[in-house]
Amino acid sequence: MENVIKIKDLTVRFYTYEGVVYAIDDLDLDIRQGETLGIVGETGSGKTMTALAILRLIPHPGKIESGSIVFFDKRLGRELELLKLREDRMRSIRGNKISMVFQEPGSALNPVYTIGDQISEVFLLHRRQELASRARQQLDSLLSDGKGPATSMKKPFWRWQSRLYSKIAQDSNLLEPRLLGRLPLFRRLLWRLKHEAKLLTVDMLKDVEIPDAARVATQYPHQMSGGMKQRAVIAMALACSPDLLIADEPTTSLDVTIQAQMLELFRRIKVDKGASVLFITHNLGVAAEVCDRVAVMYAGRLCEVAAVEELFLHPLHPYTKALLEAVPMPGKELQTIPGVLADSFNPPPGCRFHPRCPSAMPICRQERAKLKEVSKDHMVACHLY
Amino acid sequence: MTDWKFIARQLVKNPLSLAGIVLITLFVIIAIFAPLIAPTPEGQGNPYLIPREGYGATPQPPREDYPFGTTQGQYDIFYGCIWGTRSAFQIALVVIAIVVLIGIALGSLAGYFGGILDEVIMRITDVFLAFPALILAMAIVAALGPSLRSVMIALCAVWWPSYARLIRGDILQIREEDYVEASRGLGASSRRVIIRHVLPNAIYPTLIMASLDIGAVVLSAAALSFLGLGAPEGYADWGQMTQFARNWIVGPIGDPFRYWYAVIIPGMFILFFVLGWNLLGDAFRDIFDPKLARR
Amino acid sequence: MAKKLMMSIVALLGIIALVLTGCGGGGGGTPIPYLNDGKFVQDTIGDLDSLDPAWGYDTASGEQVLYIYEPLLTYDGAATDTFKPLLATAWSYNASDNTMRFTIRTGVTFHEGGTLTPSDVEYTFERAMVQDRSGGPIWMFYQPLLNKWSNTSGGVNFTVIDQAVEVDPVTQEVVFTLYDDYWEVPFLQILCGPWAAIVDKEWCIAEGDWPGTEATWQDYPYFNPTSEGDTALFELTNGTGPWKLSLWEHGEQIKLVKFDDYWQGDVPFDEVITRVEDEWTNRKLHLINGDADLVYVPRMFIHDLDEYADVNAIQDLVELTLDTIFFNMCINEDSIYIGNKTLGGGIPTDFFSDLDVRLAFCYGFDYETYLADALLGEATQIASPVIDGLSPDYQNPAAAMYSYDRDEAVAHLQAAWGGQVWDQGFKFTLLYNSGNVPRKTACDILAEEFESIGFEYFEDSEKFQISVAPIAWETYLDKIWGTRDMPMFEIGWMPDYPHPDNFVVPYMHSEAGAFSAFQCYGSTELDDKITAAFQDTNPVTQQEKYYELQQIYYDDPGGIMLFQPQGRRFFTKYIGGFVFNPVNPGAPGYLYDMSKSPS
Amino acid sequence: MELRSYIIRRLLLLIPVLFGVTIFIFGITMLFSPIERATLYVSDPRQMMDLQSVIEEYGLNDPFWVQYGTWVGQVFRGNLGWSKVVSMPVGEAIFHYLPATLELAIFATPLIILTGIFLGTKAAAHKDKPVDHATRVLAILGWSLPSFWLGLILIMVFYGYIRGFLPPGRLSIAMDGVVNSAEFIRYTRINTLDAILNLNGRVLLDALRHVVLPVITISVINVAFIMRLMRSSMLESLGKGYILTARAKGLQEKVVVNKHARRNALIPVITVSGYLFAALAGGAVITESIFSFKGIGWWAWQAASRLDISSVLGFALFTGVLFVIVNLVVDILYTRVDPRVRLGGGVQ
Repeated sequence: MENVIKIKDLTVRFYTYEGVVYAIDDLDLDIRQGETLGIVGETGSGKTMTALAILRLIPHPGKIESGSIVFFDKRLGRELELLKLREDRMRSIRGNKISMVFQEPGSALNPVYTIGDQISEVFLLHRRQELASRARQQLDSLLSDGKGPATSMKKPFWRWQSRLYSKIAQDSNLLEPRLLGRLPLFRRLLWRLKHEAKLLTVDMLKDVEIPDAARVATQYPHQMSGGMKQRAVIAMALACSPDLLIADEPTTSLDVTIQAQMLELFRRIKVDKGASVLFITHNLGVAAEVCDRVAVMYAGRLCEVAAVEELFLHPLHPYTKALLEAVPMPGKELQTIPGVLADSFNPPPGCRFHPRCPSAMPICRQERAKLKEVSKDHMVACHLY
Repeated sequence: MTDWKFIARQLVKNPLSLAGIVLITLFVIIAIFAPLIAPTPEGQGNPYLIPREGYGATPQPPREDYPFGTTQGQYDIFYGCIWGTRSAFQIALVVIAIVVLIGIALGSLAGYFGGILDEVIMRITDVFLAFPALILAMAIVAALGPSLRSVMIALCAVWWPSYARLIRGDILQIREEDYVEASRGLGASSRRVIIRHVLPNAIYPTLIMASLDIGAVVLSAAALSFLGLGAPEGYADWGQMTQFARNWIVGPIGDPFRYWYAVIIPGMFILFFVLGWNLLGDAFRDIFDPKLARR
Repeated sequence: MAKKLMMSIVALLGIIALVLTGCGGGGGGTPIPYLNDGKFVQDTIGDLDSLDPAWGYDTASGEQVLYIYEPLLTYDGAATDTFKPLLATAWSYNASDNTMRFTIRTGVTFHEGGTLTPSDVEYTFERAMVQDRSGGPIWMFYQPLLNKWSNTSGGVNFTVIDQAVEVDPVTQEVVFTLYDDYWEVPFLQILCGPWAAIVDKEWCIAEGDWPGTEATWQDYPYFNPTSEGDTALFELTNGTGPWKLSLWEHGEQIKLVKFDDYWQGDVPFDEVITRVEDEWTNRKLHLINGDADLVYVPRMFIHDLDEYADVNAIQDLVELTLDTIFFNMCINEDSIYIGNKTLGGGIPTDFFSDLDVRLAFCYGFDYETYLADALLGEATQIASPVIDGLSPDYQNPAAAMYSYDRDEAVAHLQAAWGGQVWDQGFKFTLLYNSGNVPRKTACDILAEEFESIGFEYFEDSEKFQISVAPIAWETYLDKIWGTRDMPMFEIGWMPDYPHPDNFVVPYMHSEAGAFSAFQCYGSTELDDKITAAFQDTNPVTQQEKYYELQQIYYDDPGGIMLFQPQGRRFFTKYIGGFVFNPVNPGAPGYLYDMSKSPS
Repeated sequence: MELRSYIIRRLLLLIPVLFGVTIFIFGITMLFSPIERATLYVSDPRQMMDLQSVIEEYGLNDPFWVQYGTWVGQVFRGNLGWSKVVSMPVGEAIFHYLPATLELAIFATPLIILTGIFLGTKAAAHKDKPVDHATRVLAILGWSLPSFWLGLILIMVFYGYIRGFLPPGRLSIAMDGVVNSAEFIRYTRINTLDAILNLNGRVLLDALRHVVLPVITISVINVAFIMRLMRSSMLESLGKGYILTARAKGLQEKVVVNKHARRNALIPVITVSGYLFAALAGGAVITESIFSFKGIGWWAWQAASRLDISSVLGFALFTGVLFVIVNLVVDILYTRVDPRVRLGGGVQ
C-alpha cells in the first residue's frame, strides 16, 4: 500500500528583514495510508510549516528551498509531485484531496459570511459536476411528475435548465455555463447549484454532530461557540472527503471537555472516511490519544519517529525523553528542559539540540545526526545510536 | 518596544523613505543656510520680507540676480522660496508641537479617567470634528486678522481633536494591559501610572501621526495663505506666493505659459516639502503599524 | 531596488512634465468668437446690495438701478455740467422762493403696466426720505431740501418731508422747495443719481411698501430698515427703464431683459447680463473666449490684454476719484501701531500735528515711481481735493504740487518737533487693506525712503522705521472711522455728485468731513471758508474761493495727495457706441446708446 | 424597532454638538468690537459716519448671551438670518448653493471611492511588487499635491494652452440662457442632472465640460487617501486566518482577494467614504473658488473671510446635520457589510 505523502529532504526558509529563518531543514517524513501521524514539538519547531509546505501555502517571505513532496492520489491511482504541480492543479487538490483544519477556529472562519456559505463554497468549487447532476435529477423529477397549468408553463424553461446543468455536469469549464456564471442576472439561473451545495453542507454539519444544522448553516461565526466553530471548520475540511486531513492543533484553543469531544470526533471521522490524518500538536497526551505514529520535531528538524506505544515506552532521543519527563504525571516531580528553544536565525551547528542536551558529545557540535532506523519503524536522529 | 536600529535600517532600505529623507534634509539645509543662499539685502530689518526689484505689476522671467524671476509686484521668487522654507518649518513644527501637547494632555485625561471627563472631552472633539476644518480655520483666521500667527492658532484649533482621540484610544487599550493593572494594584498614583506606563506606549502611534501630519499642516497653511487669509503680500511664504501667481496663470495669446515661473516654482517647493514628509511618514507607518506586522 | 528608486523619481518628474508639455504656446492666436448675439454680457467683481433705488449707495446697485429705473434728468453724454431731460420734460428754478419745478413726461409706462404720473415722483422722494436707512444715500435729499442729515435729525417730521416735495394741483408740476439757492446746481446733479430714480406709487403700495400715510411713516420697514431684504423693492422691480429684471442669482449674476413698451422706442440689447466673477484669470478667459463683452480689469493687469487684437481697450478715461494717504493728527491713545507713544520708540499721538512732519512725508514720497510702477503711468498726480473734471470746474491748473525731493524731506524732518524727531527718530506701523498691492506699494515706497534716509545719515536703517502690515478691508474701514488708531491711512474718494463741494468737505471740513473730521484736520475758520465757497453763487468769486481752499490744502496738507486715475474699458471689438461719463456708475456707460454686431 | 430608536438617539446626540459649534463660532466673532462687526453692514466710507446708529439698530452692544439667545430664538422660528455676503436669507442661500456643490460631489465621490478601492486592492494584492510601488508613489504624490496649485496648473494647461474646455463657471452664457428659459425645468438645479431630465444634450455637454476639471482637482488627493487606507486594511485582512483557510480550500487567489479579503477590508473604507462625501457636500472651498464653480463652499468662504456671522452659523448648522446624517447612513451600511456590528453597539 502506497504512502499518502512522501516528504524528502524538505527545506523551508524565511527571508525576513532580520535575516534568514531556517524553518524546516532537510525533513524526511512519510504518511501512510489511513494512519494518523502526529507531529509533536515546541512552538516554532516547524510543525505548522511542514503542514503548510504540503499545501504549498508557505506565507511570504517564506520559500520552499528544496526537497520533494509526493502525494499519492487514490482516485487517479498515481503519485503527484506537489512541488512541481501547476498552480491550478494544486488548487484542485487543496481542500479537495488534502485539506486542513486550523488551530484557531475563531480566525479560521470569515466573519462576514455565514457558515453555510463558507462550507458550500468548497462544494461549489470542487464538486461542481456532482452538484450539477443532482440539480438535473431534481429538474427531471419536476418535469416528470409536475402537473397543472403552472408547471406546464414552466416546463420548457426547466428543460432548458436541465440541459444546461447536464452540460455543467459533463464539464464545468464549458463556455456557456462559465459565461452565465459571469453575467449578473443570468448567474441567478445557477441557483440550483448553490441550493444543492447548501443541502450537502447541512448533511456535512450533521456529520460533525452539530445540532440543528440547518439553522447553524445560516449563522455567522460570531454567533457560535468555539466548539461549534471548530466543528464547522472540520466539516469544511471534510466536505470533499479528502485523502489527507491536516489538523493543526485543532483542540488547543478549546477547553478540556470540548477537546475530548473533538478527539472523539477525529477518531470517528478517520474510521468512516478512511482518511489519513496529519495531527499536529504540542501536547503529548493528545498525541497519545489519537495518533498511530508520532514524529518529534525540534528547531525545524525531525528527532524521532515511531509508533505511539514504542515512542512512549522506549523514547530514544534525549529531546523526546525530556519532553516526556516534562509531561506532568501524578506521583512524579516535574522536570523541565534546561535552556531555551534554539535561535532560528543562527541555529547552533551540528545537532541543534546539543546546547540543551544532557548527554551531548563533542561530535554533536560539529555534525548533524542522520535519521536512522534503530528498530522496526523506529527512527531517530542522534549520535548516541 | 521597537528597536531603533531596525527602524533606521528600514528607512534606508526602502527607496521611498530614502527619497523622503533626502528631500527633507535638503530642505533642512536650505532653511539653515537661507541667509547664505539668499542673503538679505543691506539695511533690511525683517529678513522674511521679500526684497522687491521695483514695483511693476507684471512678473519678470528668470534673469541675472533673479534665478527664478520676479513675481507680481517684482518680489524676488528665489528669495521668497528659500526663506519660505524657514516659514514652512516654523509653521509645521510649532503647530505639531502644540497640537501633540494638547492632545496628550486631554487625551490621557479622557482615556485614563473615563466617565464624565471623557464624555465632555469627547463631545468637545465632536464639536470640532463635525465642522469642516478649512472653513473653521478660515473663520478663526478672519477673526484674528490674517497673519501667519493666526494661521498657526487656527490650525492648532482644528487639529488637536484628532490627536486627543488617538491618544485616548491608545490609552484605553493600554490601561487594560496587565502591567498597568499590576502597577495600579501596587497602588501607584494614577499620575505616576499614566506617565510611567501608559504614555510611553501610547506615544509611538502619536509620533507617527505627527510625522505624517507635518506635510498636511504646511499644506493647510499654504491653502489658507492662498485664500488670502495667511501671510501678507510679500512675506516669504509659499502659499502666499502661489496666491500672487493666481492672476498670472494664463499668459497672453500665443504664449500661455509666459508666467510659468511665477506659478510653478513656489508650488514645486510646497509639493516637494510635503512629499518629503509624506514619504517618510508613509514608511514610518508601515514599520510601526502592528497590524501590517513584518510579514 | 534601483528600479524602485527610478520609478519614484520618474513619478516625481511626471508633474513637471505635465506642466511643461508644449511650453511656448500654440492654441493661442485664435480670434475672439462672436457669441451671445443680442446679449450684452459683462463680468464684474462683487454683487450689488439692493435694487431699491433709495437703498443702494454702491456703484454696482446704482448701475443696475439706472438700467431698470429712470431719474427725472440725466447728464448730457460725456458732460458733467449740462443735463438732458429724461422723465421730466422741462424744469425751472425760481430763486425768489427757492422752488424747483419739474414738468413730468406723459405717456411713459412702467414695466408692470402703470403709467407715470407726477404723484409717482412725489411719492418716490417722500418714500426715500421716510426710508433713509442709516448709511444710505438719502442725506443728499435732506441736505438740499431741509438742511438736515437724516430722518432722525431733530426737527424732521412727516410734515416737513411732505412739504419738501409737492405736486402743483394746477400745473401738475412737481415742486421741490430747496433750503437755499446755492443748492440749485448740486441738486440737479443729485437728481441724476440712481437714488432719485422714479418708482410707481400704486404698484409700490400694492407690493407692501410704504402706503404714503403719516400714520405709517415710522413703521418698520418703511422707516430705517436694517436689512436690505426687508424693503419691498429689494429684488422686486418696476421701473420705466429700457430693461426689466428677469433673474437675480445673488452672488452669481443679474439678468435683465428688454422692455418692449419703452417710451424712447427700440432697445438695443435683448438681454443685459452682469456676472459676478472675482477671479481675474476667469474674467480674462471669459473675455478672450467671447463669453463676455466687457470685463473689469484691475489696473495692474491692463497690459495683460495688449496682445489681443480683438479686445478694444478704451484708454485715458479721467475718473472722478482720487487716492490719498491721510495723516492722523489725533491717533487713538490705545493704538498699538505707534510703539511706545514717544519719539524714538514710537510716535506721540499728535505726531502729525506738526506741519514739518507732514511736509517731510509729502516731500519724501516718490510720486514718479509710484505712478509709473504701481499705476502703470495711467494716472496724474493731483495738488488738492479739487480734481479735474468737476462741475463747476474749479481746479486751479497752476496749483502747486509736491514732488519727490529727499533734501526737502530731510530738511523738514530736521525741523520737525524742534529737531527732536531728527535726534530720536520714530517708529510706527503703516497699514493697508490686504490684497491691495498698489496701496502696499505706496506704503513700501514711503517706508523704504525713510529707511534709507536713516541709513544715509545715521548708518541706521531703523532710525526712521515704518513697518508695513496688511489688515482686512472691513477692519481697515473701522480703524479709520471707528477706533481711529492708524497713524496714516490710504483711501480713495468717489463723489456722489461732481460738485467741488462734494470733495472739499470730506477732505477739509472739521466736522462734516468724512476724512478730515476723523483726522482732526481743519478749523472752524476753515469750515466757514468752505461754506462760504459753496454758498457763493457768483462763479467768479466762487472760483477764487475754491482756488484759495486748494492753496490752503497745499500749505497745510492733511495727507499725501496721490493721484487721479485714468481708467480703461475693455470691450470686445463687437461692442460699439461707448460714451464715457465719469459720474455714471456703470462701467459700460450709456448702454441704451450702444450696440453689438459681428462686424 | 431598533433602527428607529437608534436614529432618534443619534439625532438627540446632534443637539449638543450643534450648540457647541454655534456657540464656539459665535464666540469667535465676539472677539470683535461692536464697531468692527458693524463695519460688515456698510459698504461705503460715507456710511461709516453713522456707525453708532448701525450698532444700536443691530444690537451689537448686547452681551454675548443675549445676542446668541436672539439668534437661537430666530432659528427655532425657522429663520436662519440674513446672509450679508450674497444678500439673501441664509436658508435660501444654502439651498441656492448646495446644488453646485452636490454636482461636484456626485461626480467626484464615486470616482474617488471606486478608483481608490481598485488601486488599493491591487497594491495590497501585489505587496512589494512593482504595481504596489507604482500605485504607492502615485498615492503619496497625489497626497502631497497642493490642490489649489493643481487647479491653477489645470487652468493653465487646459484653458490657456489647449483651450479645449469652456471658460470657468458652471455654464456658458448661452446655455445659462437655455437653463433659465421657460422650456427648461430646473428640477434639482444640478445642471447635468436637469439636462438629462430635460433631455437636452447641448446643456448636458456644456455642463459636463465645465465639471471635468474641478472634479479632477478634487479627486486627485482624495483618491490617494482612499487608496492608502484600502491598501493597509487589505494587507491587514490578508494576514487573517480565514484567508489561509480560503486558500487551503483551493480558491483562486482572485477569489480569495476580491471576496474574502476585500469585504472585510471595506469596513474602514466605508466610514471614510462617508466622511468624504460629507466633506465634499460641505463644499470644496478651494476648487469652487478657483473654477468659480459657486457652491456652498465658496459661499462659506466668502462668509468666513468677511465675518458674515449669520452665514457662517447657518453653514455650521448645515454641516453639523449633514455629518450626523452621513454617520447614520454609514452605521446602517456597516450592519449590511459586517454582521458582527449592531447599530450603536459596535462590534460584539
